[in-house]
Amino acid sequence: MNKHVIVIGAGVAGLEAAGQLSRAGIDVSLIEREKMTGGHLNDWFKLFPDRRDSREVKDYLEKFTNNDGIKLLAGIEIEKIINGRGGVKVTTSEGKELIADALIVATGFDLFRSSRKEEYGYEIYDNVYTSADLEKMFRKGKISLHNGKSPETIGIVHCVGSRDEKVGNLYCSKLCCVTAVKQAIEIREHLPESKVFCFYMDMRMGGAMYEELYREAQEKWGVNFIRGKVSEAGEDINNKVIIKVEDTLAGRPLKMELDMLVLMAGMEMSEGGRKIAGLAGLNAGENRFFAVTDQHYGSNRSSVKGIFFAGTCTAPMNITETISHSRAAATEVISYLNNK
Amino acid sequence: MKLEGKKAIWSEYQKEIEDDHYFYVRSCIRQNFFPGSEVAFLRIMRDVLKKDVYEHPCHTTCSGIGYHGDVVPVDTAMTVVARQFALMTEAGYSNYVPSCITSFGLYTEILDTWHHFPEVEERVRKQLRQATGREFKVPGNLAHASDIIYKFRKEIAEKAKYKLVNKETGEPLRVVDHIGCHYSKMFPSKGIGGAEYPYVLAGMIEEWGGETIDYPERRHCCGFGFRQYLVQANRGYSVACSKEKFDSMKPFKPDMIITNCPGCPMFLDRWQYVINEMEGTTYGQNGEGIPVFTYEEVAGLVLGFDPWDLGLQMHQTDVEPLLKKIGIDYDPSDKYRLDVRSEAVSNEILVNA
Amino acid sequence: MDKFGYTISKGRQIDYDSNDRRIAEYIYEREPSFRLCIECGGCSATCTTGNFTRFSLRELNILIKRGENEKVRQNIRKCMLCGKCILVCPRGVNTRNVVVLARQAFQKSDDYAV
Amino acid sequence: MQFDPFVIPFNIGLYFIITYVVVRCIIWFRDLSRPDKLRLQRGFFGKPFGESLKEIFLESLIHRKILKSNLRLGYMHMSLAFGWFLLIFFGTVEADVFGDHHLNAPYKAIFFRFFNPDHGRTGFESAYGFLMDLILAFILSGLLLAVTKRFYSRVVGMKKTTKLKITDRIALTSLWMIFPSRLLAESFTSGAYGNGSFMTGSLGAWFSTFLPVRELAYPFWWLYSLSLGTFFVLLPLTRYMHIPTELFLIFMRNSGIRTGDKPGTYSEVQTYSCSSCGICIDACQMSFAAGINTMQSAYLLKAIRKNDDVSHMAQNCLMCGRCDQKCPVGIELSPIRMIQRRMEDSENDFRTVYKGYFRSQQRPEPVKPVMPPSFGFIPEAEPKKVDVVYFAGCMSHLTPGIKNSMVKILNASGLSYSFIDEAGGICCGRPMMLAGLDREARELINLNSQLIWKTGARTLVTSCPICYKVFKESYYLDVEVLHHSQFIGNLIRENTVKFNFLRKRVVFHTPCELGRGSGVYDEPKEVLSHIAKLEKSKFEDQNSLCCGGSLGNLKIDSRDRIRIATQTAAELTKGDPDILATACPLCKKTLSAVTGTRVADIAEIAAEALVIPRQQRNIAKQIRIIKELADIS
Repeated sequence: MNKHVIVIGAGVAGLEAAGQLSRAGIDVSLIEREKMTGGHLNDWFKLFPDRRDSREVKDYLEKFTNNDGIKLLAGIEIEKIINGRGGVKVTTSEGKELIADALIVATGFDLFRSSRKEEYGYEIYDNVYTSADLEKMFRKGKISLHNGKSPETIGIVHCVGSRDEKVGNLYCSKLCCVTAVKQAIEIREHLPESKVFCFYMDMRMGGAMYEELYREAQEKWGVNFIRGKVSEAGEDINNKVIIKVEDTLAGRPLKMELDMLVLMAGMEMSEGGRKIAGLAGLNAGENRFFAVTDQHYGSNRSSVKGIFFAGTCTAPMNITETISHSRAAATEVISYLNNK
Repeated sequence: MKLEGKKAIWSEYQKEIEDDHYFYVRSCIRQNFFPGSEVAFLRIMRDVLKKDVYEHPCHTTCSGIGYHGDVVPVDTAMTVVARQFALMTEAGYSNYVPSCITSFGLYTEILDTWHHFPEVEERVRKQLRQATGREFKVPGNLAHASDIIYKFRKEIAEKAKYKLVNKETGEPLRVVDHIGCHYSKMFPSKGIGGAEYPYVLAGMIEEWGGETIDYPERRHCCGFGFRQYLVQANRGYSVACSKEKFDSMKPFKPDMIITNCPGCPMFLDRWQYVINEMEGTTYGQNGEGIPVFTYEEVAGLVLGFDPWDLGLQMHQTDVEPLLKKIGIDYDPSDKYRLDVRSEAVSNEILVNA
Repeated sequence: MDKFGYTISKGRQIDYDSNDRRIAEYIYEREPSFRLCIECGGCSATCTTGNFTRFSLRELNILIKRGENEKVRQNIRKCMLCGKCILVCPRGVNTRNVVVLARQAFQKSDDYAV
Repeated sequence: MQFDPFVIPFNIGLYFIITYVVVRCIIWFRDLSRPDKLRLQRGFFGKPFGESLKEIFLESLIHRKILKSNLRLGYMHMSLAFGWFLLIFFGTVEADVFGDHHLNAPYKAIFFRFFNPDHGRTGFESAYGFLMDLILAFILSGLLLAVTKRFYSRVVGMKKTTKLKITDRIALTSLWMIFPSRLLAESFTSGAYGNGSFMTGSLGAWFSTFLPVRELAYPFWWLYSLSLGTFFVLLPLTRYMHIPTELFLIFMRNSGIRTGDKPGTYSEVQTYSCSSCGICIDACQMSFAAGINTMQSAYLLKAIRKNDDVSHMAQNCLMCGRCDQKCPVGIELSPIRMIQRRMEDSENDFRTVYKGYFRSQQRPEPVKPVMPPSFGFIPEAEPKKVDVVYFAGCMSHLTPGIKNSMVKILNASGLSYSFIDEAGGICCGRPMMLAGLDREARELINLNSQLIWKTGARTLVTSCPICYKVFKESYYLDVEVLHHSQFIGNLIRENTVKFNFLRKRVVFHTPCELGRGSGVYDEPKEVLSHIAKLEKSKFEDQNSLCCGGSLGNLKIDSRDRIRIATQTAAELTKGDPDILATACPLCKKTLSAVTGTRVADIAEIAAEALVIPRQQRNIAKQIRIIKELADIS
């Protein structure tokens, strides 16, 4: 009889892990709470640093999961997880019971809820948006303000919900800097007359081709970078966003009027992940993401036998890293099943 | 502006306020700056709302003004506060209501400190015992006087004679609500509506028919800043702060400013005069200033108290334009009359502290 | 004003919207590498002039960009144009030309006539 | 036949241009400074006159220098210039000898065949006719090259060809038409009369077989005259003004007049003497290494003639001096560029064709407002008294290897010296100068001069050729200024310090400011051949390349710099040497970033080869103590 593995979450990590396992001849049940697979890929238009359409990556991932070896259960919640001798027993919201030899948790991340940074006035001021809102505008092909007009000055705030003790997130989400740079370039492409300002604490451009993108943003697109954390935003009589920031490099506070403020929301442990943690008795680490058994060689392993992790449910990662991590998860599961 | 967003935040920041039996503590400076306000509070509470408010004749300053002016060490401040609590305990009350925002901030800070560091509370108890022989209980409920008025804003609205509405046009008055810095900036969870979008005054304005203005420098300090004002060499910063706020609110054409802090109405009111003298700038309409009120004064006006009983003649920026806008019936000739109509001072014996 | 014994203090805040950024635009147009500065401070550390005074090209760079021109105008002529900064710049900013252009811009602009 | 209306255009053109040139020369002469006037007078009536004539013959006619550097291009220039000269010379002789009169008007010589159609049938006459045909053929061959060059530069071995403006285009077309129209006019005439020599004759005979040559001849004589007339009249508007101006230039130069640092007659004459041959463009590394073809000297001079805004162009140059070396007319290109840098931005006042006949006179330097000193913040220093001052220079502080090596060598020399900018000094002033900011440069020069003067030193050694050049040229110091390569050379020659011979193959890169800039070519190479195995490269001495790091260029971006540096390093390391040696901190820094070969300064190599004179140093110390004691007593 074929081995059976349950993968929870059908985002980038879940799809890749499921695809890899299926190719190894293992039956997979892929459970997704949303109706659609692809996770956050569905909300993003173009991906950094090469600016390809997110659909291409989604198509690639789905190409390998669209087969008989993988049973997709979409729009389904998990109610119970029991880890026993015979394997892992998962009860779904439909009352169905699935028994598997191993479980991969690929519950991904949630974007930081930007309204929690009350001082930026997201969902209060008309022209404050998040990176995800902007992606929707890119997909539509039109960047517009609350009143339908095109913005001329756009400010991008880095580290919203990341590296911020005040919201309880001490970690760096890693992707917001490069997302900011990518979006700044896209804004300039859409609106050649616009001026874009990135307000950053540090430019963390550590990935492949990130620094080059940063340089391009400065050189080719004239994006302005101001080092300082925006402390507050207000709205003036013309619905413009007035921000206050310290230009730390000039050593002076700075006030600026913007048509649009875009918040680079960070990554947080997903709500779904927290639920699974409770059901399966998995531990959370310092940043509330799942705790792995070892940062160096155990980044796919949980403290519970037979349960493995894939992707951003363990830490912020970009798509490349997520896919690598998911492949590693599949490898871990295969070797676990072989030695069982 | 999206009101739903604010409502979501307001719903997150609510606090428990007891509905009777308050131990009221006055502010040091308000009695000089706006002496009518605290009297008005007592009148509203006792006569209009029929609540039990107790005032102890022996209470002192909380020493917050010295603490924030860097002249009173924290241990001294805590001991003074402990004595106030002792007076409350002795009087048999547990709902502590300070009139001053800085006091409220200091009490909150001290209670929070004691909560996290019980050994500090023990030390203060010992110090108070050594100094005065008194014992105290920590207040069961701490609410600022504006919290109380907020709590009863609907009752006041029901009994109101006037609304914050322009009588001529029928439009709601455009009101700037200015919250004292020490109200919730230090402990957002202890203020109604939190620190970024406090609701305590906005709630009153809304209930009494006005419309609040959200202008960019809403969060900015009024300019008091303690040392900024107290040291003359720094006083220019104090005016500059107020000016920044006025410049920012001016395009919204506010009809009035409401505050809940002792210093703020003082500086927002007086500095308008100073700025006008220095630069010739005015911020209201028709070359007038923007009248500045305490929330008690506004509550009093709404309830139909005589403006001069509320002490509005003590304001530097004239309040008459606003009285006319609302359509309040008043006698201009009464403005500077000399007989004092306020209640007789209670005859309780001053106990040796 | 004598009457009060104090005046309204001037804010330290950079008012980006009302500042004059023409000097910056003048330089951007003629020396695009000016945009590439990441404010690392390498230039200021190696600066021959910086050895004698608080002159900092990094600081002047940012002040020009923010339109805080007065301090730049007062200090830009302290540069000796020795070119060490070009050699240490990790971003390839043509720093000497930035200085020369800034000098030129101030000289040409009536508002900043030396 | 004595006259025909078709000669009128030619006559107008000729007399116009003669008058124009004479008037212009007079004005130029008048504008010369008094000493230069005297120089020119002395030169004209003295010994240099012969020199000038010789140079005019060799350079303006034969174009010897162009021939040397590029045979085909030289031939093109020579055939046109020398050929035309011969044609005029022998034409005049022909008209004089065979014409009706002696001493004819010029048109008689030019249109000789028209006025003497029957000439040239017999012996001597036909031989002379053969000579004239030969000369014409010579010119036409050159013309063919020129026309081809316009469309395909490679033919004459040039990579770039200068860009033309509209008046240049008309003038060029009229120039091109002169000789073909003469050929056709003469051929048709010869065809009609059945005479003519090998070319005109046979061509005429052939044409006459199918064309009405007698009727056709006359319009072509008109065309010939018109082409000449047009060319002469447009001459002042075009680069061909260089033909008469160059003669004047040669006289001026041979009289000892130099460019100086302010605009004046000499720089103006030079500006007009450029023939836009494009050799400077070929020599320019900005062109062949970085692909920038907008700012080379030929373009700069043209822009100056057109009164265009040249500030950007003037500053976008490495100031390596390669073009100065190569210019066949000997124009002092770098000094002219420096003059432009010193000038304030000139407004771009667009010149009409009419205005073009007047001089594009460069405005005198505007009076700069009195400014406070820029460098008042520099504190006064009190250096100790020494014999030798070592000034490493700003750049050497970024190449500690060089200054450490020099300290080692100076210590070994036993001389009393002071490392004057050990803790960082003041810039020498040359970078300021290169940016055209002479007043500020002078301030720095004064500050440094005071410092050096206070040391009482007799010798100033510097590690940086940029500093060396300015110390040598613009400091009024009573000290011997040495570049460290010269200083090390002296130590070797005097045998003060001993060096080992390193078994390493070394190629030397001559820094621009040291070589072409200051004329120091041999000393560094002597030092290197003393301590290592010095190998030759393709780019030696005057022909050496720029490293690309030059402070001379204010405008070049870092990527283009890297392109130039990469090519330079690649050329020099073709022989795979062990060390790419140079004598400049800036060259070292620039080149070492782009090559895998070890790049070392001559001082570093010398320090490596240094034999530490243990005993000698002790003696030197003792001698010094004895000297000091003697001084005290």
